[in-house]
Amino acid sequence: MSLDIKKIPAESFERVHIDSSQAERITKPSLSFWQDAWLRIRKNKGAIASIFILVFIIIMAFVGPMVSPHDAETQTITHANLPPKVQGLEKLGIFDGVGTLAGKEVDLYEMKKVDTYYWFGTDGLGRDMFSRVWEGTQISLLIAFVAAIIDMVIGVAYGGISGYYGGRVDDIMQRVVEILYGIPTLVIVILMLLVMEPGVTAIIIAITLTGWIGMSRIVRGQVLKFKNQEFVLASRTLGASNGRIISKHILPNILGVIIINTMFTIPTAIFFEAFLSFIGLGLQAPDASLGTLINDGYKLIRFQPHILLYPSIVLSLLMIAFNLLGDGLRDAFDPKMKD
Amino acid sequence: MIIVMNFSEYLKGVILLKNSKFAWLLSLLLVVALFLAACGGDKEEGTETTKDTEDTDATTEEVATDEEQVLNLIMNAEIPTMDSALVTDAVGFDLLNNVNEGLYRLNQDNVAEPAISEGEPTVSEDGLVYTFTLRDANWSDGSPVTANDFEFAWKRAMNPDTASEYGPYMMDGVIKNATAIMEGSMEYTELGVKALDEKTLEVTLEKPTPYFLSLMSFGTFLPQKEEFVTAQGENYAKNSEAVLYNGPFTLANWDGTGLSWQLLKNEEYWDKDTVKLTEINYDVVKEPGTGVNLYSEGQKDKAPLTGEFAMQYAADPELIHESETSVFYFKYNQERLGEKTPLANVNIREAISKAFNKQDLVDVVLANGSVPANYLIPKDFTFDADANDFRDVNGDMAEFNADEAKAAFETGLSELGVSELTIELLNGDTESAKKTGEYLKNQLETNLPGLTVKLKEVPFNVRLDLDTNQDYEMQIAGWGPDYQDPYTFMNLWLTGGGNNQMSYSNPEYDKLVSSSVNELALDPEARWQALADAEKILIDEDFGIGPIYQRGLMHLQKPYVKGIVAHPFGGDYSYKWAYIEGKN
Amino acid sequence: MAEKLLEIKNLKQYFNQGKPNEVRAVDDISFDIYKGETLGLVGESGCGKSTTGRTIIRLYDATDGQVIYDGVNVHDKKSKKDLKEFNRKMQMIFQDPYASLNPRMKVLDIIAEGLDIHGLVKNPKERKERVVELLETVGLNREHADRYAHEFSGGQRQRLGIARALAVNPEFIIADEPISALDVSIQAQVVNLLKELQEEKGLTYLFIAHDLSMVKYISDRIGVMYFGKLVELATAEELYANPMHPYTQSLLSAIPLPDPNYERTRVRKSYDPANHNYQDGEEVAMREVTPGHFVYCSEKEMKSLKAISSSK
Amino acid sequence: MTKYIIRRIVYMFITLFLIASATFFLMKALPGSPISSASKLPPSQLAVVEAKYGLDQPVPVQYAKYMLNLAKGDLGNSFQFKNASVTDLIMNRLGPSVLIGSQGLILGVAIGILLGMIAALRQNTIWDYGSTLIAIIGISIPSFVFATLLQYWLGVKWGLLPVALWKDGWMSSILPSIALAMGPLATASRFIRTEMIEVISSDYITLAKSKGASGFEIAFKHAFRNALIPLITVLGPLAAGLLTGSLVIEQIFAIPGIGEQFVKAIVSNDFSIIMGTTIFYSVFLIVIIFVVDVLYGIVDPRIRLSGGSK
Amino acid sequence: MEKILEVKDLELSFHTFAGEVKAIRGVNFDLIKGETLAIVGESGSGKSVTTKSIMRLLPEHSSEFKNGHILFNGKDLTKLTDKEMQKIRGKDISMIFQDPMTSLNPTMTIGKQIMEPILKHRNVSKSVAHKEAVDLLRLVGMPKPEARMKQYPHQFSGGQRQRIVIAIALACNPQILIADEPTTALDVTIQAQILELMKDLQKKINTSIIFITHDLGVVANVADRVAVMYGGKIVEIGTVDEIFYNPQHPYTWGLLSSMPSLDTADEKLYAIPGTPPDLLSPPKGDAFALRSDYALKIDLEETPPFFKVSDTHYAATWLLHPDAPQVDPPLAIMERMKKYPGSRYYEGTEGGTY
Repeated sequence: MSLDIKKIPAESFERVHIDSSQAERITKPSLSFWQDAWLRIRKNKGAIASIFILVFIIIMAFVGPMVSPHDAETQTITHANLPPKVQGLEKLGIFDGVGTLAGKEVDLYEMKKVDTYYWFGTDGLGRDMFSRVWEGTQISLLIAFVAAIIDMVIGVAYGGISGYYGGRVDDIMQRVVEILYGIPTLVIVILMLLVMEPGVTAIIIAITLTGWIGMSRIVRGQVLKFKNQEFVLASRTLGASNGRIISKHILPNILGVIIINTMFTIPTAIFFEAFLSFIGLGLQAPDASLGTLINDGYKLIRFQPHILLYPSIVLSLLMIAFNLLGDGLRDAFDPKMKD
Repeated sequence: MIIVMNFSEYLKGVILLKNSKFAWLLSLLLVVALFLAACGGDKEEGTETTKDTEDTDATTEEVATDEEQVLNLIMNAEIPTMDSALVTDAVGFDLLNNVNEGLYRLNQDNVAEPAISEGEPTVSEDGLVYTFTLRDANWSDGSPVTANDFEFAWKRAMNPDTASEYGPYMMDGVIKNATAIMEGSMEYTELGVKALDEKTLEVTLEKPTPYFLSLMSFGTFLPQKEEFVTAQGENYAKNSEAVLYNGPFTLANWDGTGLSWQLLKNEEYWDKDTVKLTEINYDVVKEPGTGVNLYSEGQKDKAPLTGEFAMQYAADPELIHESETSVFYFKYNQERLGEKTPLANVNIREAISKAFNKQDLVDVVLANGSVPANYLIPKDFTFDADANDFRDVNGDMAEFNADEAKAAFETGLSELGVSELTIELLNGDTESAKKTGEYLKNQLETNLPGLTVKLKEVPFNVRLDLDTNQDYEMQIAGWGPDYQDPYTFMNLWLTGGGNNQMSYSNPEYDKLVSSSVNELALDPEARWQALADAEKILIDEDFGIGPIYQRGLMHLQKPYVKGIVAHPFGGDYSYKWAYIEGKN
Repeated sequence: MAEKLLEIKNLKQYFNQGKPNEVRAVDDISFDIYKGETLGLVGESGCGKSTTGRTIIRLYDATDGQVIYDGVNVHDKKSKKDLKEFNRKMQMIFQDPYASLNPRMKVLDIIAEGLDIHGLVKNPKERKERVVELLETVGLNREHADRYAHEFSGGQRQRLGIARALAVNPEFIIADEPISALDVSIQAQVVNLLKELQEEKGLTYLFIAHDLSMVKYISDRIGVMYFGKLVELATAEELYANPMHPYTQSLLSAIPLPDPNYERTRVRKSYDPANHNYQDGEEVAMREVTPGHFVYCSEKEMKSLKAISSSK
Repeated sequence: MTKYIIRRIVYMFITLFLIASATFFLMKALPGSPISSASKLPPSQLAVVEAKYGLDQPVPVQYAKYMLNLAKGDLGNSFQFKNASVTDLIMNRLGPSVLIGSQGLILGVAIGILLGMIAALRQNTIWDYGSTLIAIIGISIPSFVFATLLQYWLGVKWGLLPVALWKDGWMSSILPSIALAMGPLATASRFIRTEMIEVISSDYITLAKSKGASGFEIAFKHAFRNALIPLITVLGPLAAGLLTGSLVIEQIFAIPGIGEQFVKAIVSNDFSIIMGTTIFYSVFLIVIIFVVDVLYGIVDPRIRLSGGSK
Repeated sequence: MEKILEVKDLELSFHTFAGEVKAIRGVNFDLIKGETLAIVGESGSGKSVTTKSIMRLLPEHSSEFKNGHILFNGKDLTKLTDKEMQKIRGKDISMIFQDPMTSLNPTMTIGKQIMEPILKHRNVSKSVAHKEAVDLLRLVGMPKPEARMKQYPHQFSGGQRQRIVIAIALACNPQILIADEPTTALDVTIQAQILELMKDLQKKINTSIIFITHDLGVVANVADRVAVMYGGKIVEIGTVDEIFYNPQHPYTWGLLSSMPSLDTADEKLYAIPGTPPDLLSPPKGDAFALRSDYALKIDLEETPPFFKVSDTHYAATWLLHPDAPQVDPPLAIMERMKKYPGSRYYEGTEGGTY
């Protein structure tokens, strides 16, 4: 195995003194956990696309109604039930205002002598669907975010206390959860909605009524895991107070899990609101959410599909984006994938 | 049902299986089976399924003779009860009208004509005592319908133990002693109805009642066979076997709560020769879209259309309009929980009454065949002796007029000393109610600058509750007649009336309306005018209510279905004269 | 060596007490630790050595017994201030270098935590300087302060753990298997560091480990634990040269050494507790067989042990 | 184990008691009366009707009576259906609901498992993305939209299956079952994917590979069961989710099931049915959760044999 | 001296988020029939990856063979199809893993798990396989093997589980047994038992063993030959005596001298400074140079080739180059070398110490 040794200059064999501190150097750039996670997310195409979609939808939810020449509330009754028509695209044979009427393809704009463009068409009261879809998105997002945040706060507090203090406190709190878990959420939510003054607040309260349980379970599990981690013990041996341990050590470490779980709560809340609309417990007019819009539209699926289509697309995009982003975050935060 | 049983046994098996491997295998097998079935379904559908379900709809698919007299219908709700003393809803009254028959029945022209009553009754001079002679008619068990069956049924409806809602309501102030019985000062047995013999029934009235005979076609006044009811006890009318029928059809395959049932021709019916249909199959379908799908697919012969669909079927020859006699209007509450509301101001009421486009509402928003209502007493509902519509007397009132509305509103505002106004509009929570509410809100706000309408959508029962407590400002309410007389509408706004609930009070109105059932009761023409005058006061002078629309219905109906009669009150339809013609 | 820094008296730590799954992790053990010495505690996993350490530093509340530090029982109820003071004097180094550093914190904040809690520095600048000083003490430097734990290798992390413990100037450090998760080549770094620090600062160590050769190297005295009990306690030399309890003998005979010749001849002894054949009522306790050499045994066993040792 | 089961059963009853009480008081807090034509009735008659339903008594008495009857298994009488007891109403409607519910669950879970397995075994390939897409579609299209589409295309347009109604025996249950299956399908497939990926990277799978097991054997003999066991824990929530679905699906397909009846009862303030159904659902859910937990113990040898609770 | 396995110029990389990790950077060694070859090195040195690549157990989507051959009885394992490889795994080459707590399928009885390779590779009936599995359990010293066949992994202690894993590995009398840190997770007394068991069994079935560990004590106990790995390469390979008593590579020196022996005096331990190299960007030249007290200029420039020390002993360090300066190894090493005939510090007069 020994090689035929080529001529090597003698000075090559001088001994060198290596500064041992050199060996302690870390060459990699310093990355915090969040920076690291961001790097990972950046490589996840689905998650990045989701972020763009979400940003787009959120921006549109606020800008959309302003961009449209038509107001969401204005009822132009003579313009009811128009299919979408978009400037420029009409010549391509799409978005040209042609819809089905009594089984025939008709240019409804021409028929109703409408001289304007409704990008997403109009609904049965002649309101601009474009503005309505985005305002509905606004409300859906509002409900979802507020519900998710409340779920998060209650869930984290409950799960955190239960897991952190453990012992009898945990025992009692977990028995309570066990009992709550057996409640058919939907049914109770429906009853709550019947009792409360209907509206956004009622829906949020209803959604969060038992929604926090999932979060609390996850948080409890995480807290149980972390509270006996050595770095927490180390902090305790240094005399850290419970408050310090929770805020400096436990919370930052379970934040990832909390965020991921919240990412999945948001679409669930959006969806649940849509479902409540279906059984007639949704928002009060004139408030409209994606759910109420879809509910208005699904009966017309055969004739005026646009009334269902656009809110459905936005809803589905939101669902898909939040789910993919949640997945992406889970992968990014997952310590198992660390090198 | 067989499959259900097998399946639950299978489930049990899965749970019992200790070796979970088999459970998974089984479930996989089931999935495969599902798919196979789903794929193979199309080939065998028609033939296979009829074999499977031997009892329910076998006949529909069997070799079709040209004129098979079977009708397939959709109902929008279940039958809550078949007990004529307890029934309160449209479905119940509709079915009772077809399976039972009272002294009178509405004919094809919607005129009450003698049915079980053999010809017109004899009426006493003072118009208080009616004596009916019954024709020979049988119950579905073959026993004869007797005068006692009426006496029993009516008294049973007044018996507090029965806890009937409609019995006392319909008889109160009409049948002698009903009011006293209701108040508890008299036994229900004292009710002014008496079987003089097997075939003679004597009814004593509280006071002369011009519309009494039309009442006799109403479901509450149907006969019940005492012997049968007593024998059934608790079970009476619990399912199709636990009721007796004396009408054109009998009810079958109704389990008391189910979503489907049948009407079969009643061979014991006295006029069975008129009845051509042998069978009517009902299914409860609450989703209008599903109904239309079933109709398109040919399973159903008639399907109700909601506004969304109506537009698409506007030109369809199978589309039929049925006008109804329910009228919808704004109820203006002048005193909410004891405090005056802005609506106590007549100018505000006038403004609102005139501030919305009713034509657009019925054409675009409702699009279900409703018509604008500029009145209270509906069109095509009541007629005088010469068949002139009551509607013709007053014509249209309080029509849409944005300018007048605005002017009145401004006057009203200045009278109230405010520059803008927020009014809560109580509304139902059904799809069409919501849509109507949104439209009306928009119209009122557009046409009455300074007005803000806050919508409050609640379920029907909640609305009734708020109405009873007079805890609302303005509501969209509707009323359908209980009998064929303007009085069924006009008595609603008598001072202190049970249905007033909005503190409307006008002595003149009260005088006119009560004269129609007292001093003018036996003078049809003067009575007619008095009621018309009262209507004018209510709508056009006091703007006590603001009429919106008279409801209409749209259906898709196969062209081969003929002779279904729609009624303005009581049961919605009669199938006694219906038949199939031209179905291949 | 005479000054006792820590006295452990009849310490008991039972988990799930009173339940069917009761675990007697530490079952009535007593020993002293002298100022400036290193006491090694060895035993196999689950023998209760780590629990002992954690109970001493009050991570667990003892089921029974006393831990007397500087004459004060630390398990008595004490004021927050006293507890804090105790926390400053006694510190701990943990086993898993990956789990013992908070992954969400910068090194600066990890090491400064003790400084913050005890208010030992006045301003951020002083804080930073103190941390750098500590980093240098453990062979790291300023530029490491702004990095996160996951960027460090196992040995570096363990040194960070030491720096954190040193931040509050403790007198007594419990080192809970500080090297068992490290590579051989790194173990020496950490052990050397601990030794240097002890010399420099006059620290006292309780060194918990299952690696017997390292324990022997670092410890002055060694205690051997078996199923919650301390079975033997002697100076390091004495214990290795003259193990008396059969479990200690078995343990020592099982250690493979990096010496092929020795390995070829090593004979493993096995230990079976049943061989003691203790009779009912026979009192088994820690007894001093030779001066400074304690063995958990019965009166009878002690006699024979004494006989054997005197014959040597 | 026995102790654990007894404890669980005690908790089940506590849960049930709390739910029944909560429902009762919620019902009492509801605006509106269950007596539908109440406003038309003169007060004296209203009193008569209320007396019939026991609504005239003070709330605590009503509560006590209700709970007492409940203990006897009597859920009271419906307001809407004048002569029917709630127990009968539920029993009459049980069959179709159980059939489509269990078929939906089994179908959804089975396909979900399949998709999840494919996604996990072919991670980051087109198979993975495809099955993820199906799963996400399953959770992002509301079931009533999906059901409407199914009904129109498979029923009306292609005429493959009955459009609606409960008349063609088992065939009638297919479309609603498929519509119901979408939720469980999505959940199960995503769950299994995650579990499978985790299992596949575990040491014992590497050991199995080192024994020379083929990819198929590894997937099905080793990984499958281990990935499947945790799925049992989500069966409870999944079954609960089916309840949600059934309210919608039964209405769209006009199926005489409990959900459909429940929606109607909500609309008409039928206290008795709402309460009865709520309690019935709760019992169902609690029992499912219980069975799932016990099943988990049976299927997972680690729990079964150590006999511990948690 | 029949070579059963030859690994030639093996190079392998992982693709990670951060980039390409060159885990193995040219590894050469042979395995002789019946011998035990120990591979030592710290974590990340590539020892586990080397053996996993022999078994082809590395995840296909993230690992990549860059170069080299693995010849098993003349067949190049890197070129086999998955099917062919499956036939070899468990039958000709089998493996024991580090963590007995996680390497058994928790939901399968151990009987089934032992029978699996028997049924898979040998055409025998279930009852035969069952019987053989029981025999195997008995062979690895499991009491009441019949009864325990039906039990699940969690019902066994760590040591027992490792015995089961060994039983599985031995089920088909493999020609090569790869033991990847089989005792690291075990207590010393259990470790001793397992090592004895393995040595016994090796004698019985005459299998070759590749034994991966970082514990030099264990190496001294089990190995015939030792390969020392550092930074993805083998830096020194030789018989156990050559490595322990006449080590040549500074890394080997460091390893050996950083361990206190039971009789070391109370002096300071020799510690290798710094941390192992980051194989994302492996250093130029000798990977160990940056941590070495004996680094030469050339170490930083060029990778040292293997220099022959004896027929069986090679080391990759420029120190062995004829032009290199003479250096004195650490004291502890000199102590060791004193015992070894042939080393320059040999103090004895005869060959061998006994």
